Amino acid sequence: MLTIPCATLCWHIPALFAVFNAEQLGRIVESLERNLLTPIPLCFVLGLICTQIHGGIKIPKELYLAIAIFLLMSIGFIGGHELAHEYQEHGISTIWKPALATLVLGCLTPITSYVVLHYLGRLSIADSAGIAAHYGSTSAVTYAVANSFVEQTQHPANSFLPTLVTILECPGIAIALVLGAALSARERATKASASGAPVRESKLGEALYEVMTGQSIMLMAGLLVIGFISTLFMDTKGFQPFYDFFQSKGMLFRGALCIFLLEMGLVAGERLGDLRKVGPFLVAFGIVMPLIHGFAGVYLGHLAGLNLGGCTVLGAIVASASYIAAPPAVRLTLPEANPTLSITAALAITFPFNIAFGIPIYFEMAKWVGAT
Amino acid sequence: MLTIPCATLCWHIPALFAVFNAEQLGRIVESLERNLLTPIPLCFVLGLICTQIHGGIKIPKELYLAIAIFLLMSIGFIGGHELAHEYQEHGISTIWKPALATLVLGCLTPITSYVVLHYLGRLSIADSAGIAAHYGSTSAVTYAVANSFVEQTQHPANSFLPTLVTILECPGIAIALVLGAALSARERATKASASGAPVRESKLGEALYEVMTGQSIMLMAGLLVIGFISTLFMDTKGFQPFYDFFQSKGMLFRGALCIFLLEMGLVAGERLGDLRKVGPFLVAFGIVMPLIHGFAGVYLGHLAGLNLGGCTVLGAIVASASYIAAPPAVRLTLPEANPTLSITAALAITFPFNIAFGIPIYFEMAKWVGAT
Amino acid sequence: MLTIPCATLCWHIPALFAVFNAEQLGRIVESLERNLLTPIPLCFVLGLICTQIHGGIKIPKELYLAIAIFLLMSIGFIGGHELAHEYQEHGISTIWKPALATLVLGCLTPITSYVVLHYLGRLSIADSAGIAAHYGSTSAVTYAVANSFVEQTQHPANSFLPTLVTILECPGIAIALVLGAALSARERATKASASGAPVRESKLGEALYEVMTGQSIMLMAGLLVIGFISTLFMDTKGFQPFYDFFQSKGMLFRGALCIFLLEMGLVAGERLGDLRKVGPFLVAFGIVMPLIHGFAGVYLGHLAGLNLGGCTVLGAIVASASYIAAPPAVRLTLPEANPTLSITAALAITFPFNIAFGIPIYFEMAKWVGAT
Amino acid sequence: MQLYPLKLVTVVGETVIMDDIAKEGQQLGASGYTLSEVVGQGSRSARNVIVGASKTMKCEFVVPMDLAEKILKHVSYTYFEHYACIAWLSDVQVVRGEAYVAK
Amino acid sequence: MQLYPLKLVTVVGETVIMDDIAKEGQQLGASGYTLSEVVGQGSRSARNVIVGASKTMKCEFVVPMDLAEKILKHVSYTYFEHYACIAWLSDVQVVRGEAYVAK
Amino acid sequence: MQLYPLKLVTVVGETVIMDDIAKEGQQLGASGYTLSEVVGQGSRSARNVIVGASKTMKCEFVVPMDLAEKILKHVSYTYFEHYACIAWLSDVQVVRGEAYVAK
Ligand SMILES: Nc1ncnc2c1ncn2[C@@H]1O[C@H](COP(=O)(O)O)[C@@H](O)[C@H]1O
Ligand SMILES: Nc1ncnc2c1ncn2[C@@H]1O[C@H](COP(=O)(O)O)[C@@H](O)[C@H]1O
Ligand SMILES: Nc1ncnc2c1ncn2[C@@H]1O[C@H](COP(=O)(O)O)[C@@H](O)[C@H]1O
Ligand code: NA
Ligand code: NA
Ligand code: NA
Repeated sequence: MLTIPCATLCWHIPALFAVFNAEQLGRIVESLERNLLTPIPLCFVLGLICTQIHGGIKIPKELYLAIAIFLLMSIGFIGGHELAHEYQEHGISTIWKPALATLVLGCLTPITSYVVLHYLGRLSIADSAGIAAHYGSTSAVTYAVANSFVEQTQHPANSFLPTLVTILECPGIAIALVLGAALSARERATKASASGAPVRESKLGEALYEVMTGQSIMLMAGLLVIGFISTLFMDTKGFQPFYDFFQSKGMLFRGALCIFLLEMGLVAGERLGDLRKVGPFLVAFGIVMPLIHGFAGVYLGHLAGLNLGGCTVLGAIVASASYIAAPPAVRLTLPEANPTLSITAALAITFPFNIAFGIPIYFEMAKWVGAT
Repeated sequence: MLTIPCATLCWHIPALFAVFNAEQLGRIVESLERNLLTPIPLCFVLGLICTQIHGGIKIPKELYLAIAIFLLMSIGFIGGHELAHEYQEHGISTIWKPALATLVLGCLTPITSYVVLHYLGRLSIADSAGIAAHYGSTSAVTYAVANSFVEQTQHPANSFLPTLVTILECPGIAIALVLGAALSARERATKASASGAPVRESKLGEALYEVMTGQSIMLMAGLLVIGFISTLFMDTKGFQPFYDFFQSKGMLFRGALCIFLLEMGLVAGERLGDLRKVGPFLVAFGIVMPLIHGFAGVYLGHLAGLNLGGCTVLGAIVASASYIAAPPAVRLTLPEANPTLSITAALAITFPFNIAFGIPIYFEMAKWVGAT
Repeated sequence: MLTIPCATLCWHIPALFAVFNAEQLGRIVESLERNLLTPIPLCFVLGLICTQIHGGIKIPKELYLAIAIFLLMSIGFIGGHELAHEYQEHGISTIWKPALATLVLGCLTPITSYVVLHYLGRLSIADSAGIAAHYGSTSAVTYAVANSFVEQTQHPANSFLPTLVTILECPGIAIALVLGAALSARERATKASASGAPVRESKLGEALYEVMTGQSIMLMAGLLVIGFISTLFMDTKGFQPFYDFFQSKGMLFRGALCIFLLEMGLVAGERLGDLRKVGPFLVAFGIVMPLIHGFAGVYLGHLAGLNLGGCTVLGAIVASASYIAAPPAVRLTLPEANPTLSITAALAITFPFNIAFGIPIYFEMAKWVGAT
Repeated sequence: MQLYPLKLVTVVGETVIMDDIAKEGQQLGASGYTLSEVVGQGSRSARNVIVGASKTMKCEFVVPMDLAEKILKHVSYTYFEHYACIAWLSDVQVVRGEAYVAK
Repeated sequence: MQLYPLKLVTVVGETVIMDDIAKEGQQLGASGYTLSEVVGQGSRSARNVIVGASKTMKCEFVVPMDLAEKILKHVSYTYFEHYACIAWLSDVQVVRGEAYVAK
Repeated sequence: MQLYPLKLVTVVGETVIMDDIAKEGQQLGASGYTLSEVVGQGSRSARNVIVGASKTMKCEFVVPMDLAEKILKHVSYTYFEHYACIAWLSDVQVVRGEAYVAK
C-alpha cells in the first residue's frame, strides 16, 4: 500500500515544478502577498530587522516560555475538543488514515534527511543524524502559522490536525538519534575506551525518554486528552470560557503568536551571521528538503482523505524542522555534532522559508493534487 | 450565641457521615464526576502525572507569580465590585453576620488544628503550631476553584465571598504563630542563652507584620477597595473593560487557573514522595481536618444566612490550608518546625483532596444543612 | 511661523493661571475626581501605599517587562491601524501639521528644561543635561493613561496620536545628550587626559544610536508599520483578532495598564524617600515644568488642528518625562550626572503629578484654548 | 595597581533568611553585599524547601579578616542549627580595598 | 571560629550538561552543590549555543582536595572535548567544614 | 590532574556598564567571560540604581596575572569614579589552563 504512493510521489516531483513555472506562479505570488502582509510574518520580519540594525528589542526568556506553554496547551486543548466532535460524529473512521500517514511521514523524513545530508552533502555521521533529528520532528509554531493561514483563506483544516502534530513530534527525533548512535558506535567506542569513561554511552536511552516526555509532547498530548474529556462531560456554557481562552482563532492565540514570532525573528536574525559558516549545501538543503517533505505531506494527506486546508497544514508540519525538542536531545546524544549547523538550518533557513513562502506553496500543491 | 451553634455542630458530625453512607453518596459521586472531568482539576492531574513519569513540563517561576498576582487582583476587584452592589442595595445588613462567622472560624481553626496535632498526633509544639498556621489560614486558589464549581452548578455564591477570603487570610496564621512562640518560649529561651544570640526572639513581630502586609492580603484587600470605589464612581461603559479583564467567569480567569493548577500539580507531585516521610497520622489529618473545618464553615455560613453556593465556598476556604503566606512566616518564627510536614500536608494532601473531593462534599453538606 | 505661537504662548501663561483661580477650578476638581477614582490611578496609589507600609507586593521584573512590551506593541499597532484609515480618507493633509508641531516640541523642551535647571536651579552642566534628556522625551504609559482618560470623557483623541508619541521619543534625548556632552567637554577632556583613558569619549555616538534603536522606538514604530500595512492588505475578519488583542479600549490593554501602574507605584514609592535628597527646587521643577510644557503641547496642538482629546493627550505626552529610554543613555554618556536627581524627578514627581492632576488640567487647558 | 588583601565571605542558604543575613552583615560593619539567586542541594536542603519562591540564595561580603570572623560567627550561631546553609571564606585582593575596611 | 580548609570546585558550561555534572559530583561524593544561571562567552561557546534555554550555568562544589581532583578529572574527561566548559579550583575555609568531608 | 595557576578577576557593578566591561576584557586579551545577575548594596549603589533593569551584575574572567592587572587597571580608571562597582582578584587552579593564556 505504501510503495505505490511513494512511487507516484517521485513521479510527481519534476512535474510539480514544471507546472509551477507556467501557470500557478502568479497565484503563488498573490497568495504570498496575502500571507506575508499580515501581522504574524511581519512581526518575524521586525525581529529580523531589529537584529540587523542592532536594535534594542528584548523579549524576556520567561515571556517566550510562557507563550510557548500557552500555544502548546492551546493547540492540544482545541485539538482534543475538535477530536471529540469528530469522534462523536464519525468514530475513528476519518482519523486513522491521516494518523497512519503522519506516522509514516514521521519515520521516513529523518531517513531521507540523513541520506541526503550524509551521502549528497558529505556531512559527518553525527552532523547528518543531528540535522535529521531536527527535520524528522516538527515545529508547533509552524503549525500555528499554517493553521492561521488556511483559516484566513476560508479553507480551515480538518479538525483533528493538532492530533497529527502530536503524532509527528517524537518518532523522527528518536529514529535519527538511534541511527546516529548506532552508526557512530565504533568511533565513540574507541574514544570511550581511551578515556575510560563509559558514562556517555547510557545517555541515548535517557535522551529518548526525555524527548518522549518532553514539554511539547506532555502539554499537547495532555491538553488534547483534557480537551477531549471535558468536551464530552461538560455542558457548553461551562466549557465556553476555556474554549475562548484557548481557541486558535481568538485574540489571545493570534496575539501571542505575534509576540512569539517577533522573538523568533530576533533569534533567527542572530543566526543569520552563521549562514556563511554552514555553507551553500545546507542552505539549499534547508529550502529544498522542506519542499520535498512538504509535497510528501500534502500528497499522503490527500490520499488519506484530508481536505484542502488539512493537506496544506500537514505539508507544512512535515516540512518544518524542530528547534525546541530536538536541539538538547541531539546535544546530549551526539555531542560531536556541531549544533550551529542544525540550529541555523532549522531556525534561520527552514523556519522563515516555511512561514513566508512554504505555506502558500503547500497550499497551491494541495490544490494541485486535487484536495478540496 | 456562639456556644449553641458549636454544640449543634458537634452533634451533627456523626449524623452527617451516617446519612452520607446511605443516600447522598450517589449524588456525591455524580457531583464528583461533574467536578473532576473539567479542565481545572484535570490540569492538576496532568501536573501530578508529569512529575510521576519525570516529564518535562516546566512552568517558569515568573509565569506562576504573574498568574498568582492576576488571580489575587481579580478576586479582590470583582469582590469589591460585588460588595459595592450589595452595599448599595442592602447596606451592611447581609454582610456583617457572615463576616463575623468567618472571623470566628479564622480564630478557631488554628486552635482545633493545634490541639489535634499536639495531643492526638503527639507532634512537637513547633511542628503543631507550624501546621496549625497553615490550616488556620486559607488558599485563594481553592476559593477560585470552589467558586468556579458552584457557578457551574448554577448556584453562584453570595457576592461578598471574596471579602470573606480576605478576612480569613490572616488571623489563623497570627494566632498559631503567637501560640507556638509562647508555648516554645522555654525551649527557645534555654537555647538562646546557650548561644548568646537573642536575635531570633524579635522575629515574631516582624513575621506577623509581614503576614498582615503580605502580597495576598495587600492585593486582595487593595483591589477590593479599588473595585468598590470604581464601581461607585465610574459609569458602566468605562468600567466594562476592567470588569472583563478581572471577572472570574471570564476566559482570562479560568484559563489562568488552568495553568496555575498545572503548576500546582507539578509542585504537589514533587511532594508525593514525602508522603511516606510525614506518616499516616498527618495524611489522615490532611483529609479529616478539612472535612471537619469544612462542615463548620458550611454550618456557620448557613446560620449567618449564606446561600447554597456561599455555604459551599465558605466551607471550602475554611477547609483549605495556606501554602503561600504561611510557609515563610512559620519558617522565620518557628525554625525548629520541619517545613516538610506542613507543606506536604497542605499541598500534597489537603489541596488535592479539596479540589477533587472536598468541594463537591461541602456542596452536599450545604444542601444537607438546608442552604438554598 | 514659529515665533508667533511662542510669543502668544508666553503671553498666555499668566492669564491661564489667573483664569484657573477663578472659574474653572471647580471643573478641574470634578474632573480630577472622575479621573482619580478609576482603577488605573488607584492601582498606582495602591503601589505607593504598599511601599510606605513596607507591604509585600512584588511584581516580577519579567511581568513588568512583558506588559511594557505589550503596551508598546499595542500603541504602535492601533496607531498604525488608525493612521491607515486617516491616510485613506485624508492623505497626509491632517497629519503633517501635528507631526511638525510635535517635532518642534521635542526639540524645544530639552532646551527649556536645561536652561531652567542650569541657570535658575544652578545644577551642574551634567545634571542639567541629564534631567533635560528625561523631560525632552516622553513616557508611553502617560500617553496610555491620558488616552484612557479622554476616551472616558467621550472626547477621544485624533487617531494618529500614537504616531506623535513615536516622533516625540527620540529628539529630546538626543539634543540633551549632545548639549551635555559638548558643554562638559572641557571638564571631561581634562579628566580623560589625567587618566589616559579616551574610552568614554566614544560612547555618545553609541548611546545616541541605542536611543534611536531602543526597545520603545523599535516596538512602537515597528508595530505602527505592521498595523498600517495589515490594515491596508487584510480583510476585516482576518484583522479582527489582532485588533481585539491590541486595542487600547479593550480589556487586555486596560487590565495590563492596571498591573503596570501598580508596579510604577511600587517603584515611585521607593523613590519617595529621595524627595528630600533632591531638594525643593527639583520638586517644584517636576510640577511646574510639566504644566508649562503641557500648555505648550496643548496650544501648539490646537494650532495644528488637533481635537479636544488630541490636544489633551499631546499636552500630556509633552509634559511627561521618560524613565525608560533616557536613564541608561544618560548614565552612559554623562556619568557625572547623579541619576537619583533625574529619576526621582521623572518618576516620583512628574509621573504621579501627570497621572493624578496633570491630565485633567491639560484637558481644561485644551477646552480653554478652544479645542473641541 | 595597588591591591589590598581582604576576605570574601560567601554564605549560601535558604532564601527566607538571606535578606536578614545581608542586612545583619552590614550592621556588623560590612560596607556592602552582593546577593544572587542559586539552586542547590545539600544534606538538609531537601527537608527545607519552600514553595513559590526561589529556593536558595548566595550572599557575598568583601571584608577585612576580623569582620569576616564576626559575620561567620553570627551566621553560624544564628542560622546553622535550623536552616539549610553553608558558609566559607576565601582570600581576595581588592582594588582600592581601603574603602571596604570599616571606618 | 573554627574553620576547615577545603577546596571550591567551580564548573561553568553549557546548560544541557550542568544538571548531569551536579548529580555526578554528588555521586562521586560531594555532600551538595550550588547551581546558578550565568551568561558567558569563550572560545567555543559561540558554536554551542542552544536556543530557548539559559545558555550557560555555573556549578560549585565545596569538597576536600581528593574529591575535588576526582570531580575535575571526571568533568574534564567526559565533557571537555565536545562541550563548551571551563573548570577551576580554589582554596576556601569552611565553617563546620567536617560536615562536607565524605563519610 | 594537571592544574594551571591563574587569576580570577571578579567585577561587580551597575548593569549599564557590565556588558562593556565584559567586551573590553576580551579586547584586552581574556579568552572569555562569565556574567551573572546579582542584587547588591554598597556605599554608592543606592545613589546609582536604575529602574526597569536588573540593577547589578557580576563579571568574572579567568586570566593570567599580567592580564588580570591590565583588566583591573582599565576597570578602575574607567569606571570607578562615576559608577558603583567593586573589583577583586583571587587565585585559582584551572583545568587545561594553557587554553586561557593569551596567545
Ligand atoms: N558541598 C557543597 N558544595 C556546594 N554547595 C553546597 C554544599 N553543601 C551545601 N551546599 C549549598 O548549601 C545549601 C544548604 O545546604 P545544606 O545545609 O547542607 O542543606 C544547599 O542548597 C547548597 O546550595
Ligand atoms: N577566560 C574565561 N573567563 C571566565 N569565563 C570563561 C572563560 N572562558 C570561558 N569561560 C566560560 O566558560 C564557558 C564555556 O567556555 P568555552 O568552552 O571556552 O567556550 C563560557 O560560556 C564562559 O561562561
Ligand atoms: N563590601 C562588599 N562586599 C560585597 N559586595 C559589595 C561590597 N561593596 C560593594 N559591593 C557590591 O558592589 C556594588 C557597587 O558597590 P558601591 O560602588 O560600593 O556602591 C554593590 O551593589 C554590591 O553588589
Ligand atoms: Na519535519
Ligand atoms: Na483554613
Ligand atoms: Na516631555
